[in-house]
Amino acid sequence: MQISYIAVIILFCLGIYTIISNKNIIKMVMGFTILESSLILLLILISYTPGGTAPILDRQYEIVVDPIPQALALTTIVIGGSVTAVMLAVTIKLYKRYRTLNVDKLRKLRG
Amino acid sequence: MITPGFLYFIGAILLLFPVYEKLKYMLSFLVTVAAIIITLHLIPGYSVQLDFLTFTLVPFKVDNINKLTGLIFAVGGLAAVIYSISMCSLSHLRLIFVFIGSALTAVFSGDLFTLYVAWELMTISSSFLIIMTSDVTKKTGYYYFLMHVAGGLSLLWGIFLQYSATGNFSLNNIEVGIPFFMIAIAIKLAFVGFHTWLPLAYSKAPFYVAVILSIYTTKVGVYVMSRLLSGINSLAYAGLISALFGIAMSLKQKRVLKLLCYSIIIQVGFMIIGISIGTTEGITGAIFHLVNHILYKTVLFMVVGVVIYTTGKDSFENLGIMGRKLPITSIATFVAFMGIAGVPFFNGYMSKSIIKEAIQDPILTLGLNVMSFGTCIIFLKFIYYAFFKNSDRKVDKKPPVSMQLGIGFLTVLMLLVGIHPFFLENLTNMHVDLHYFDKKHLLSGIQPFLWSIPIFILFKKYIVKNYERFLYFDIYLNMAKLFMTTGYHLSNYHDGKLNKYLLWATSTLIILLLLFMF
Amino acid sequence: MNRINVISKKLYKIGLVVSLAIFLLFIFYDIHNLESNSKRYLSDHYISEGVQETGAINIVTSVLYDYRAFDTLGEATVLLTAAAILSFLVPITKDKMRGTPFTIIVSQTTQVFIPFLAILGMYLIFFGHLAPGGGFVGGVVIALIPILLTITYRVEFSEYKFKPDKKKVSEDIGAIGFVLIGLLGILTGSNFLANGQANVSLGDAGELISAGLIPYLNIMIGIKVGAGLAIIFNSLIKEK
Amino acid sequence: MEAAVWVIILPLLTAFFIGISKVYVKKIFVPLVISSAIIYLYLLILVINNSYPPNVYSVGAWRLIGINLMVDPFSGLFLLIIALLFLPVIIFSVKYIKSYKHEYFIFTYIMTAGIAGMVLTADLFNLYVFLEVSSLSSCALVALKKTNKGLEGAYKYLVMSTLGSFFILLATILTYYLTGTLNIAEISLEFNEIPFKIKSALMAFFVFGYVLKIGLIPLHFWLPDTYEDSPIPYNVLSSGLVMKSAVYALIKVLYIIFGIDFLDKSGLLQIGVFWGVITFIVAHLLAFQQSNLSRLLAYSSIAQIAYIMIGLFVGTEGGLIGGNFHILNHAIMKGTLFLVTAIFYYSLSAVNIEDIKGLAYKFPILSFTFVVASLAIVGLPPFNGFISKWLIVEAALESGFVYAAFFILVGTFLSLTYYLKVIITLYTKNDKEIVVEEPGLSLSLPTIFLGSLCIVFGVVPSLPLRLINKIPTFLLDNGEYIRVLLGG
Repeated sequence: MQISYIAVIILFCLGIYTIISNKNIIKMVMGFTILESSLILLLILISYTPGGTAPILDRQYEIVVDPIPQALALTTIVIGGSVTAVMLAVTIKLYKRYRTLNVDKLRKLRG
Repeated sequence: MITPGFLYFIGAILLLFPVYEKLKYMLSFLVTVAAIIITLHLIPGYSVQLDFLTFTLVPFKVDNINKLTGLIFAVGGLAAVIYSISMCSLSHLRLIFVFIGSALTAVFSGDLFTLYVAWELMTISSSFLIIMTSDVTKKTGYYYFLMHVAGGLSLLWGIFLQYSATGNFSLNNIEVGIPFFMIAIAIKLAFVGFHTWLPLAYSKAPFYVAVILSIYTTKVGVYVMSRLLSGINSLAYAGLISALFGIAMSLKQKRVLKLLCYSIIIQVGFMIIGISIGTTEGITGAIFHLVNHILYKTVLFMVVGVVIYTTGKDSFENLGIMGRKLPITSIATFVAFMGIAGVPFFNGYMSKSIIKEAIQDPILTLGLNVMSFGTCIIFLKFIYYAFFKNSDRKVDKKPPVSMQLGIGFLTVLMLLVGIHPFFLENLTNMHVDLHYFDKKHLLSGIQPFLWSIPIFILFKKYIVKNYERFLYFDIYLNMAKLFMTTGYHLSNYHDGKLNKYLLWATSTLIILLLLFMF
Repeated sequence: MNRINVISKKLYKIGLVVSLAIFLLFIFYDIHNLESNSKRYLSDHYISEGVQETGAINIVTSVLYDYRAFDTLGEATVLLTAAAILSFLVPITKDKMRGTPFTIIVSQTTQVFIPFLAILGMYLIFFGHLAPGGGFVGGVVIALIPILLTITYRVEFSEYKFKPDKKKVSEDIGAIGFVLIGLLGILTGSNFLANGQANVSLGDAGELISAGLIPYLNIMIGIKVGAGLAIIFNSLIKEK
Repeated sequence: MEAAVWVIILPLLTAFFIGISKVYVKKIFVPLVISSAIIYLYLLILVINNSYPPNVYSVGAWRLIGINLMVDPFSGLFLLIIALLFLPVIIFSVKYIKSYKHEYFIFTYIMTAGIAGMVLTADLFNLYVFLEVSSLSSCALVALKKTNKGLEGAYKYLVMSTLGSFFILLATILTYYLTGTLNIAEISLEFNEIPFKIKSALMAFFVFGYVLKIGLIPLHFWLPDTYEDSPIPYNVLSSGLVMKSAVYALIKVLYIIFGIDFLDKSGLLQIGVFWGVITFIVAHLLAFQQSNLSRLLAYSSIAQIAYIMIGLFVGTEGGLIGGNFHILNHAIMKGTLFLVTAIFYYSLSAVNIEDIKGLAYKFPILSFTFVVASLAIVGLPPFNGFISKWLIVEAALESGFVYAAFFILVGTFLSLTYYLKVIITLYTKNDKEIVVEEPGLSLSLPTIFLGSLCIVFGVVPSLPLRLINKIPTFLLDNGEYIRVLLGG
């Protein structure tokens, strides 16, 4: 097992921990970004073949890395970026209304 | 072939169109009379089959017992609709039609599925009748609806058990889930312990609603019991206990409607005993008693309705308006009283004799006599206030003709059944080998009545007395409180903290992983 | 008491995360031990046949815009949604961005930079099927132009140069164009988003005008992403 | 079968064109929206009619190496729900939505496209992409009113759905790593050789991710929050489609990829049924405590979804039929209830249960519709909810989940307690003079249409069951599905 997969696990768990333990909204958004990057890292890792070149076939190569996860990674980046942007926008709005970034203070909805 | 229940549903739909006042009268009259005529001409043995989902249902099946029950329901429908038509609005009339229609459907249903649907339709329509009639009945309607739906769900669960065990919806041969059928029927019958809805609903609801409810609700329970649970002998003692409880409670009531409510519980006790004996005679007696009970109890409710209509309240003192000013009402009261007391040549006598004849157990015979005796005492109180106690109440307004028509119609029927008991037997080909007017039966029939008069006079001051309510305990309310507090605590856990929620989510994830991987 | 509560809560959280990590480690270890290298026939097919089938040398592009172009439509929609959310969440009042005074070096360099950015973006978009790059990357580079303008000359100037409405419309046009190009496939009797299958001439692999519809799809995505990111950035910055 | 792909791209195109019309041609807005919805209805009917036998549409004509769309009866059912809900909601919203009208319609159309995509696609990653499309746009709709509560709800929704999406994505990536393909049928074939443990772990991730979007206890908390202060017509689509589409995705993934045998062996069926029972009991208890009408309906939605999950996790043919029928019925019933609530909100901004006191005398027909729908959702005959609950209970009994069957009846009783509370408030006379803005026909007609369906499907359940009866063959036996998808 490659050591880099452990990096994925560490990043993933770090992201989860950031999300569940931080009360600051911005930090929570950061947690999501970390989570997303761990998944992108995973995508790139699983596409990797030892000694492979990038899948741009201007001439014949022996070993080429798997192009599908790379395409998926691109999609994931865009989706993750969009979600992060929306989250930040809502955060800004929330900060304007509630004047706090503490997520536990957002308690208008309960019961 | 159009069924009587379906006819009532059609009537309810036709009443949707905003009609003139006259058209409303005509339509109701046509529907109710047509229902009687159709029911009269039903041939026992006729049935309709219907494919629904994967089941083959028998939504309509005629035999002797349900023909008689259906007939008395249809007659009661005619009387009750005529009685109440001048008072109730169009939407209430529609609900009444749905209610009567579903009761008739329940009676003629040939399988458990149809029975359940009709049963719940009765619950829905009657509850909305209670809820919508006035503003003081909202809580009552809530209580009533919940009780009846609990009963209905119990029936449903019984049906499910029965269906998964036997694979059909047949009304006969109930094998599994008998306790659940019992609970369902007990709630409908207002059996002691499950009776809490009955006095509440009938006394709070407007009197014309009470009249209609009293005709059908408990009686459908009796009919269904005769179908599903006949011949369970131990239930006879339960019926006895229920009836004795009814006597004790009704003696303490301050309001006439409540007295009538508890007296329903007593009369239902007679029917339970008859059904539990399980012999043909017992069941026939119970059904005949159902018919008679509908006749006289409806008249009594109608009479109290007249009292409420004219004086505005149903206290015992207000009964004093009866007498020469309200001739039809007074005669009807008297006939109904004689009927309920089981005096020979009045209608209650006939069915009580059949039940008595069918009983073998001496304890039950004694109990039956005590019940008749108690009934007499209770209604002597009624009669005492109505005719013997001096009263200064004035009649402000006369009851409308339609109300009197309804009362008169049923009174005539009562007299007919009382004088000629074979009338009912001939009508339905259910022959009981009994000579009603021989000495033995006459004696045993009149005894409780005769005993009750001196006892009433002796103990008058105890009986005619305003008792304070000393016991009020409702287990269902306590259960509701438990439900409420649990919900309250649960909703307090949802305090809007996202961190807490996220913790729940992560814990769930770990639990899931643990569950699946090990 | 309160302190213990806090600590135990924290420990519980750490415990949760650590157990999740252990599970993941376990799963990854198991997966890695499987013989999974033989399961690459789909990508092998793309690698061996992709150039002939799509005409694009860059296989990632051919996956994105041909084999799995439907995904790209979806993600373009996500981006459009995000841009739309941001543009309606901003207030109507235009607050001044807290101006960071930059020296002349910055503003002059920006002016020099912008043409190069434009060229780079164009290149990335147009050569998306030949070299690393493509609509998304090129779009991001193009979006840098208004972003740079915003940072250097404040949001008013940027929005004066690139009107928000225009940006929104061009984003929509990009998306519509993508769908319309996809519909060409249906018009020619094949399926939605068909390229080589719809008898579009694929040209010689390696030429600029090759790979059938992929360059046009790249352009559309480029327009869309550029406009969308510009909207997103400006919306976030406009908030007080 | 061109119509299948049009089902996805028509709403997308409409959304893009609305974006343009907002800037340049404002006049064509209403005709554009309505005509597009009508054409969409036609397309949906076309696709639903062709859903049996199932057929495959290959995007880009790539067959197995590209993305495929597959129309089978299961997805046909969801398209039927879209067909029933979409046009009424659009007609309703044209008058109802007053601020941010264009955005509302853009997001609604994109959301519908996302749901249609989720329902039709046969590709695991494509499923994720469309899931994101629908959840992001529905998040936008939650925040549409820009009130404090709306924004807070949107934030919570966003956090939760993103967390769920990441787990789904993780599972998708690992699936690709294990099998080298993303086509559902091929994955299913490859999965036969994967060890039990890995499959269970993947299943746990899928289940967690999708259940976060479905909202079973204790992952339900975001759901009432999103309902409380969002545009109410959106709630109709949310409870009817967004939650249901997650149910669809979960069931499809579990039944097609993992297969019923594995589900049985891994114990998911037992866990699912138990989870459902817990969920609806707690949700009913919570719903009784609510004073906000939308929130009450949201908790009721959670409970109804739990019934659906029980039906679907029972794992027999009857259970699948009952659960799927309940999906359809719940969409209709909850849609009716929300639309009536929306009319109350429109007419006199009634939010709490107290506010609707006495409205039955102002809106007799609408209140009657409300009563019908709530009795249907409680599960009383002769309405549609009763039939589907009957089927679910019957299936649960058949396969030995006696406790689940019993508790469903208990749950029926519990749900009556709070619906009756609302109904009684509706019918209590109110002395206050209330100023009422009359809802026009365009508001009340869609409501009455959906309400009448409650009765129609209750009396003639064979209408939708003709479609639903064909569903179990493709879910219980994934071989059939795989055969069709692989074109064998």
